[in-house]
Amino acid sequence: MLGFGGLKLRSRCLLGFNFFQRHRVVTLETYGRNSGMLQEFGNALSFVLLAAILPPLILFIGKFFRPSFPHEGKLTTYECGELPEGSAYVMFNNRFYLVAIVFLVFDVEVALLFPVLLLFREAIDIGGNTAAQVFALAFAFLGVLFIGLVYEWKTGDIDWVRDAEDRRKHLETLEKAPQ
Amino acid sequence: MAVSDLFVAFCFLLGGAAAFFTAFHPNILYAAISLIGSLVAVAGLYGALGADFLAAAQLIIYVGGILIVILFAVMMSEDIYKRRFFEGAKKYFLPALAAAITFAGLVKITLSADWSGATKPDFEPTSRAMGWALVGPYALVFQYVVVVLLSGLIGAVIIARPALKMKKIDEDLERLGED
Amino acid sequence: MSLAEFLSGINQLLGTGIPMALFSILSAVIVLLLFAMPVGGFCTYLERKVAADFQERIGPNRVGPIGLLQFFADGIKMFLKEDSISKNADRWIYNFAPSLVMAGSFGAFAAVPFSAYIIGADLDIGVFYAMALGSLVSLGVLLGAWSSDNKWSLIGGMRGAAQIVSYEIPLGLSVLSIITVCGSMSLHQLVAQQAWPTPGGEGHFWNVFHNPFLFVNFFIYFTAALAECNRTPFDLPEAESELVSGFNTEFSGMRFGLYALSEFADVILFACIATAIFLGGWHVPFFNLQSLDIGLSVGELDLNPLVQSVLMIGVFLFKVSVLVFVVMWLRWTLPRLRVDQLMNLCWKYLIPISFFNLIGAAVWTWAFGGRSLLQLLGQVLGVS
Amino acid sequence: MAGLATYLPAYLIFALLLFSFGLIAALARRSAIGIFMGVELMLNGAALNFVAFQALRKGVIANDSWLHGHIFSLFIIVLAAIEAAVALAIVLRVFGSRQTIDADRADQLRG
Repeated sequence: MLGFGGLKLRSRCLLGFNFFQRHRVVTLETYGRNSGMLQEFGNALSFVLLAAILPPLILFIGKFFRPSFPHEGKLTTYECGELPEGSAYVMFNNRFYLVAIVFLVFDVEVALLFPVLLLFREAIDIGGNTAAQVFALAFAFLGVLFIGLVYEWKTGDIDWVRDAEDRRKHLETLEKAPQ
Repeated sequence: MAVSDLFVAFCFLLGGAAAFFTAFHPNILYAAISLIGSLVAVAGLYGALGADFLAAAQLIIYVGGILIVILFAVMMSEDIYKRRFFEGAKKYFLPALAAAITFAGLVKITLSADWSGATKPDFEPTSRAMGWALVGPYALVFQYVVVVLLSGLIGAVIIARPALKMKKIDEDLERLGED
Repeated sequence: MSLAEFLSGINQLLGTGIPMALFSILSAVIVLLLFAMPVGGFCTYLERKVAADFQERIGPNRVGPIGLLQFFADGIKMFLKEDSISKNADRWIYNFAPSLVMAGSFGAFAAVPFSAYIIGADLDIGVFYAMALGSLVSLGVLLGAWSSDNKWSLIGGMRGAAQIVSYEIPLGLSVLSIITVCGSMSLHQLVAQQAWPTPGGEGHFWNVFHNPFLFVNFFIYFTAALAECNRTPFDLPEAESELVSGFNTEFSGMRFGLYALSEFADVILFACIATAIFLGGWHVPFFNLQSLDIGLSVGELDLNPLVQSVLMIGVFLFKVSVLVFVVMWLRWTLPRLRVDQLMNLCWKYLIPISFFNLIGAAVWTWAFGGRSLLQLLGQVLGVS
Repeated sequence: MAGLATYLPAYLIFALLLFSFGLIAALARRSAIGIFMGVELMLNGAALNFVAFQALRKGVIANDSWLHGHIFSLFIIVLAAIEAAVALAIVLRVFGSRQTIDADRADQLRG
């Protein structure tokens, strides 16, 4: 059914007999045709929920053991000992926004390429020109976005702080300029 | 009461409450945080419906990409954060009324239809099938989306470029450039 | 086959009617609480020992025989320290952020294949699931830093988020090249295909040696994973010398302990995933562990799979510890990168190289029908 | 409650709920980012609709084996991401020139 990809391993139970195979089909029939995948989701979900519950749980249990002497000095934010002036919600380097924009587009590209490149190996086994089609589609997709990256590079947008060459030129002109 | 019914009900509650706060919470940052709740709830529903690739794609693109961008934008415009204002019931009245009417009407229509023929979701792995769909009937759309991605990327960067000028060095260069 | 199924096998054996859902939670508890957290804590002790060894000093040896209980003592100390939340911090988000970071780094342990029979959750989208949860970590870092109302933590948090976010792309591209070569996303199958190539068998040995493009991609994956966990030389977000302690400046007591623990869990997680997809999980050269047959059996249960599983877990954890040691080794040898070097490295070097490696890997698989370098050599020499 | 997970109208009503909250947020929010979040919610509601029909009504949509519903919602997610990138760029420019992204105050067309 999956050509090469479906490498079916004899999934024997660790203790060497196969009782639970039947057990699995009987109880979960009510929900989906073969809800083995749903069972795997359940496992993954229990991992995520357990990990999400842990910090508040630990912090809450700790509340009973932890000393709590709120003192004026302790509650102000740490600023190397001096009194913090102004709030921390202040503007900052706007290069971060460009990174966010370009990241978003390339992250979408990676996510879209996953299903297509997944088939590449199977397309080769199917033979004929399916492999050529999948290759052409996926790498046309990749190439077009690589043009985007080259455009960013050339216009110097992804340089974090004007690249070194610019700065050197800038410093030279500063020295030559009459004070 | 299969575990998945419990999970789906929990996702409905979490998603609904989070969407409510996104719409009505006076402080934009909390609205953004509650948007995370509704997005994760929708990703959970995709999992319960057997769309495993979509659940992961939603987490990667929405929660890992778009929300980072939204939080960057919210952090930039921090003046709104300090002004904790509720936009006034008057401002919310008309949109809430319009949304309530559409919601009630459409819910009545959905419930009036007969949903007897529904089937159980078959929990086959979907990423391979989506790959074949992207390569097969949706190949043109796949290439069209990459062109939209590229134009979006270049457009966003061109729009954002004036705002991303590094004030200090560029002014020096321009000032020195003239004389 | 997931750990929960294996445990439900025992339930079947004993005949108790415990529902399947409890076993998935039990498997989560086992992997998280008995593997990830203790090993994460123990690594903090190991790191200090390794660091001490590099600097020719002894390192912690007071608590326990040779300091082995040091991490336990650290844990208790942090648990009992006061957790003072500054008054204009944003309490709600301040408490919500660590659980996001923890869910991101510990949740992905479900996808790690410890042995052929033991895997947290045998998802068909294993690697993609791990990347999806990785993106939660960057959100948690950003929110934690933002809500603690401290200039240093805000700058550290922004840097951390920008760094984690932008290094996700080379990570994704190198995983893409693995998927192009192996044709499957589920970690169980990715590892199964890396067995030693026997004439009939499916294996094409470790993906690192599959073709030169994947070899280079392994190092790109490793560098991007280092940047994802904020480890030196990319530990800009918590650069002690500049930003006091970066985004966790305001965290004290157990809250800081949780962030440090989830950072270490990230290191172990990326070492596990790198071992699974690049270094052939539990496969050993020259021999296929699954065909080992000792014939040891108790009553009518043959313990063969159990012995194989223990060996596989041993091999897997050995490779993971080698990678974690390299991460610690880098910490005390490489200087820290500046922000612009960090971003230039990602956007101008790692992404273009992994682009071309992806194309190269696809052409290689197409040309040789997915056979690896080793298989080709075997055919040329007529050996395998 | 039993069988809720395979009861299609439940998903449709939840999608409608998301859509209407998104509509309220888009219409009533003053800040540009608030409007954008409302649009995100509406898109999520629509995407969930597609997936619910694809998964629970095999006969109607998926007469053949292609996963049309899932593909549609994947493209919705992708295009929402591009929209977010352009939206951030616009918000940056508006904030650059007017120091606020209050949609009401940024309505004059002068530069």
